[in-house]
Amino acid sequence: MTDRDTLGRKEIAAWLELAADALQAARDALTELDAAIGDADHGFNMDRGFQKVRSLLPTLSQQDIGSMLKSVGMALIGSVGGAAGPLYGTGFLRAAAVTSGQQELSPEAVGSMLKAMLAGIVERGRATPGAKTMVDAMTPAVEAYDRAQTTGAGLCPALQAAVDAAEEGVRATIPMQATKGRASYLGERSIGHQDPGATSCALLLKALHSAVCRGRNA
Amino acid sequence: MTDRDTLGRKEIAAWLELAADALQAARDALTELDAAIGDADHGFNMDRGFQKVRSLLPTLSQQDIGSMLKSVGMALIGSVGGAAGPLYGTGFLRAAAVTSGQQELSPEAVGSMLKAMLAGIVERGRATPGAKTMVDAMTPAVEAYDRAQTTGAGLCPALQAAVDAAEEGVRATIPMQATKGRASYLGERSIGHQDPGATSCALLLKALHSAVCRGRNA
Amino acid sequence: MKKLINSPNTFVRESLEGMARAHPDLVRVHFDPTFVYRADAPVLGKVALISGGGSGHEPMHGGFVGHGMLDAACPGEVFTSPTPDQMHEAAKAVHGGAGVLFLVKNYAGDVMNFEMATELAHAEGLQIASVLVDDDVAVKDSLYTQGRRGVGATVLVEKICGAAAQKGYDLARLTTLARRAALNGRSMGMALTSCTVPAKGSPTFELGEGEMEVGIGIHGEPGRQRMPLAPADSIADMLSQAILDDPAYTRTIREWDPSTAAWKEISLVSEPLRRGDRVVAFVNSMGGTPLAELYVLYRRLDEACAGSGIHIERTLIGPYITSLEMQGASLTLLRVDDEMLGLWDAPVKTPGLRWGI
Amino acid sequence: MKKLINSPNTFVRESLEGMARAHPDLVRVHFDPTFVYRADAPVLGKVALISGGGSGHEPMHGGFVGHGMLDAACPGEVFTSPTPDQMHEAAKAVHGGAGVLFLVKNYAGDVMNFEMATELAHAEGLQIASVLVDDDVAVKDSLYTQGRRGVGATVLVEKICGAAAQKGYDLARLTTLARRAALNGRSMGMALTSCTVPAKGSPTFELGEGEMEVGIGIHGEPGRQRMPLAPADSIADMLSQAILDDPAYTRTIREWDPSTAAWKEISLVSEPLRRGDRVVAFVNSMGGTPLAELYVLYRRLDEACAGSGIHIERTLIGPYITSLEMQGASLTLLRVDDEMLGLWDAPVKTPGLRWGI
Ligand SMILES: Nc1ncnc2c1ncn2[C@@H]1O[C@H](COP(=O)(O)OP(=O)(O)O)[C@@H](O)[C@H]1O
Ligand SMILES: Nc1ncnc2c1ncn2[C@@H]1O[C@H](COP(=O)(O)OP(=O)(O)O)[C@@H](O)[C@H]1O
Ligand SMILES: [Mg+2]
Ligand SMILES: [Mg+2]
Ligand SMILES: [Mg+2]
Ligand SMILES: [Mg+2]
Repeated sequence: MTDRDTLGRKEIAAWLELAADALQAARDALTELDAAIGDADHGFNMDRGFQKVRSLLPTLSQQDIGSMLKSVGMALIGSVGGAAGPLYGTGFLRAAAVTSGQQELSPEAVGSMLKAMLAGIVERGRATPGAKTMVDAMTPAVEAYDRAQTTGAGLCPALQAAVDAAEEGVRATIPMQATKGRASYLGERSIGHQDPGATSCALLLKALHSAVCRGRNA
Repeated sequence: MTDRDTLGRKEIAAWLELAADALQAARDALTELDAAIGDADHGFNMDRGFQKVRSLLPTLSQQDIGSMLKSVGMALIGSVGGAAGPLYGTGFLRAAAVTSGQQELSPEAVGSMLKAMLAGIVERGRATPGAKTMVDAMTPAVEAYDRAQTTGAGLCPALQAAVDAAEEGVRATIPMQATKGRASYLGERSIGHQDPGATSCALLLKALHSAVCRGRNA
Repeated sequence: MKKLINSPNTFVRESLEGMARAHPDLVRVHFDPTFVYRADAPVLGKVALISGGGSGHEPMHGGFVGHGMLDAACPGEVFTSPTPDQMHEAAKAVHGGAGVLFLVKNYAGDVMNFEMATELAHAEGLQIASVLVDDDVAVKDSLYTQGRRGVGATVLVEKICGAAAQKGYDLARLTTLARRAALNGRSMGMALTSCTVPAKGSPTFELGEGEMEVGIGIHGEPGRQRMPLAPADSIADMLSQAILDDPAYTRTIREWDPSTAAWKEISLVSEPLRRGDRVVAFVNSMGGTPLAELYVLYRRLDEACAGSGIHIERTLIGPYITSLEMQGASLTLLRVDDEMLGLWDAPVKTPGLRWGI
Repeated sequence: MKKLINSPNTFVRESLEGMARAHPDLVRVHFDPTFVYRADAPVLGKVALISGGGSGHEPMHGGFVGHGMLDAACPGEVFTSPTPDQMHEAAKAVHGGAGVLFLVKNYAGDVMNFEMATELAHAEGLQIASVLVDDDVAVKDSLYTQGRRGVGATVLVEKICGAAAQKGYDLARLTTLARRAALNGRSMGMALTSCTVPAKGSPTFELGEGEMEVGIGIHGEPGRQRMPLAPADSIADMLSQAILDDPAYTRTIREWDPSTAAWKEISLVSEPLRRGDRVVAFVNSMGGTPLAELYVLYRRLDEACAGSGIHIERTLIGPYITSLEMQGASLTLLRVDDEMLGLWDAPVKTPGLRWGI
């Protein structure tokens, strides 16, 4: 670990920008996933929300990380709708609460931020792992980050571990039978399909990793 | 011409039976023709009407020709609906009027019957030849029958001439632009399609010919 | 073919049976011959208003039977005019001693069957009149066609005349009103998809993914023109301009004259819409187009009328005169005066249209 | 995709603009955030009844705003729950000083967004309550799913509660009534075709010519089961038996308690329908199924209810809670008592439902 192994406001802004790019690119793919076991809107919802976030970025440049994340949470709550809006929105609000006033986050603080985000999602949606939701991507990601952290890995390797775990978590949703969200209405027919919310969650984490680690050697 | 060159009650009954067969067989074809320039029901309408007529046949066996044709007209009026019902219905009623009390029709009387039928159709529908309707099959048929008659042809050759002329009349409806009936709404788009009512009219005449002339040498 | 039916042969009958069971307080259905009639018919001393036509246009006409609208409706097979015995028996069943008015949509079949029914009812001693509705501006001339089709205006004319009959208009006054209402209506429709006649089992016409039919009627027949699919605003503009720009329309029609008990040919002129006119605006779904899309059309129609100085006094938006499950819509403008507007607002209580009561 | 729209992005807004223009006497529409509200809001001294949900279900909910029904409705994007600021601003705009009741359909998104709105409105000093509608018997258990969806009963609950609010019920009494009405509703739906979400541009699912989806919701989502297409009577039997045979259903839900201003978990039991029960029967089109087919279904539902000793007191037949242009239908039975029946019959004047006024 070096002095530079932190996550600053600029990286948060880059994260949000990259997330907006990624969700725009994945819009139709996410919607197709949602068509199979939901109502064919997840890609549009996420894209709408993050384009809204993108449009706010100029106004966030002077803010601390907590304020930035709070604005993101509010923007998502006010523009995404559906299930994903309150879930990601609450997640960002909780992340904002633990980063309030910060200009820079240590790897530990990033871990707290991710943990708070997951806690917000769970608090709002009351899903446990295995319910075939975004929680199934976020939970292993948070755990993998933590594990990497406690074994002394730096920010980027820990984020890489989080991304890998999230992607593994996304794949793990395929054989699950949904018990939360819209896919749960399908009963056994939900089996065999990848959860759209888990998929967007992994994209968010991947954007975070890219924002922090491009140009660095992991 | 011999004594047997007449049309009796048995032949009328056979005509109606054969017409019912023919319209049942042509049901879907007539409906397809009507789909192209109308509302896709002419085959069903005619089939429904002549199955109704078929069901009445047992009750008609003791009646004179005029009464038989009147029953047919009433049955068509009460069961076909659409444009074809009043038109054919009125046609048969007028035919009944000129055959009232008859047990047998001479070739001349058959000519009067066909003429009366055409007059009834025209009176009811006020179509002139060239309007792309059943009148375009019936008019040349009546004329051809008359021509054959006046040149001394027997019943069957005259009926054959009528059928040929009707079929020619049917083909002649193809290039016409409709000015009566539902096809007229299509304007120029009605050109290039064969009129369903003209087609059913030719089938009726063909059934009449078959009823009278099968087993006879024309 | 995908429909919620048991069989094409039983469809019309079972649907009517369902309607009768669903609205026993409003309507009854008679079979053999088939007609729908007011549960409280005959209403003594009231002119009986009767309409009818092929089935497949629901709620029209059966759904418009009840207080303040029709006394009876005669449904034919799908898209097939009913037979004269239906209208005749309906007239006998519902007339209240003050005569009967037939409202007839201008189709060769409807006209001829109603003509025969008129003669039958007259022979039976009933005082009878008939008025034709022919509002479809997609049909340009009356000389070289069967004349304009009766489409959307039919619903509005039935409402207005039903209210007048309920109010106690006598047969002559009601007939005059009906003719006036009919002459003031103009409509135009379009389709995104064909419908499927149950007995046929396949679509009446095929439309490509990028095509639409413009100038359709209500029987699944092809329209005047096939065009590339366009945005809703362009479609609304095209239909509303056709209506707003439609010039005076003259036609000769046969009407039954109850005073002489004979058919007479009369020449009628429908005057074009003019700046300052007041209208009822009606955006109709052909059956498969959802309400939200009708409102998109209405939004633009409202703009078009405002631009032409036409005042929309009342609106009717929904599936009221349909072509089975066809996707598409029609626009109707019916010029009204105070009398007609008051009749429009009068209470109506039918399965398909209800307010004020 | 064939729709009468200009663009998927403007569809919801333009449709709402059209609705506002079509019914200026009944409703207004506010944008940013979006909500539809009574033209005469706020009605002082009356509890404000507010609902909302994704668009694409028209006339629900915006079409049910008006005298005797909703004070406001919050439409989201197509099939996407609205956001909390919409409900919050609507509540502020229409409350008349007697509190606000949110009627919420049980979907993860609707529930969470309304929960957040409830907290916001409470923080603003509004007295607020919320009741969940979850009537879809296609969803069997509540432990291993998100719980039953709110479908057809929503329309009936909105009518009954709207009448009660109009009559002057206070918030506590209205909340009790709403919960009771919701607990007495049971529905089940099926689809012949998928709908097409405008933004997606292609059908949500593909169904073969000989197939149908049974146990669908109202968001174009696939159903519980894909089955071979069946005659209408078999479909009506299957849906009505699922409703009539549905056993007691217990679930734990969160309701906002205005007295403690906190969420509380309550366990609610919906009792099965029993011989002798009186119901409102509702046959709903998913948007693309025409009325005539609904009556064919109703005919059989009527027989099924008679066979089970269920008395149908009132009927509602038509497209009231739709999934865009989807072909299909749902059946709803809502057990009523005299109080609810009186409220059902009470005057209502909205763009989508109107009688008695
Ligand atoms: N209770 C819940 N807890 C966590 N995640 C949930 C929950 N319900 C739904 N989700 C997630 O939300 C995703 C769907 O989001 P979206 O399509 O935007 O909302 P909606 O289902 O309302 O249309 C699902 O794929 C799932 O991952
Ligand atoms: N005015 C008319 N005179 C003569 N024949 C007519 C007239 N109008 C329509 N027809 C005939 O009726 C046929 C259509 O009959 P049908 O499909 O049963 O009735 P509809 O047009 O009412 O659906 C047309 O093909 C045409 O031959
Ligand atoms: Mg979704
Ligand atoms: Mg036809
Ligand atoms: Mg027809
Ligand atoms: Mg959604």
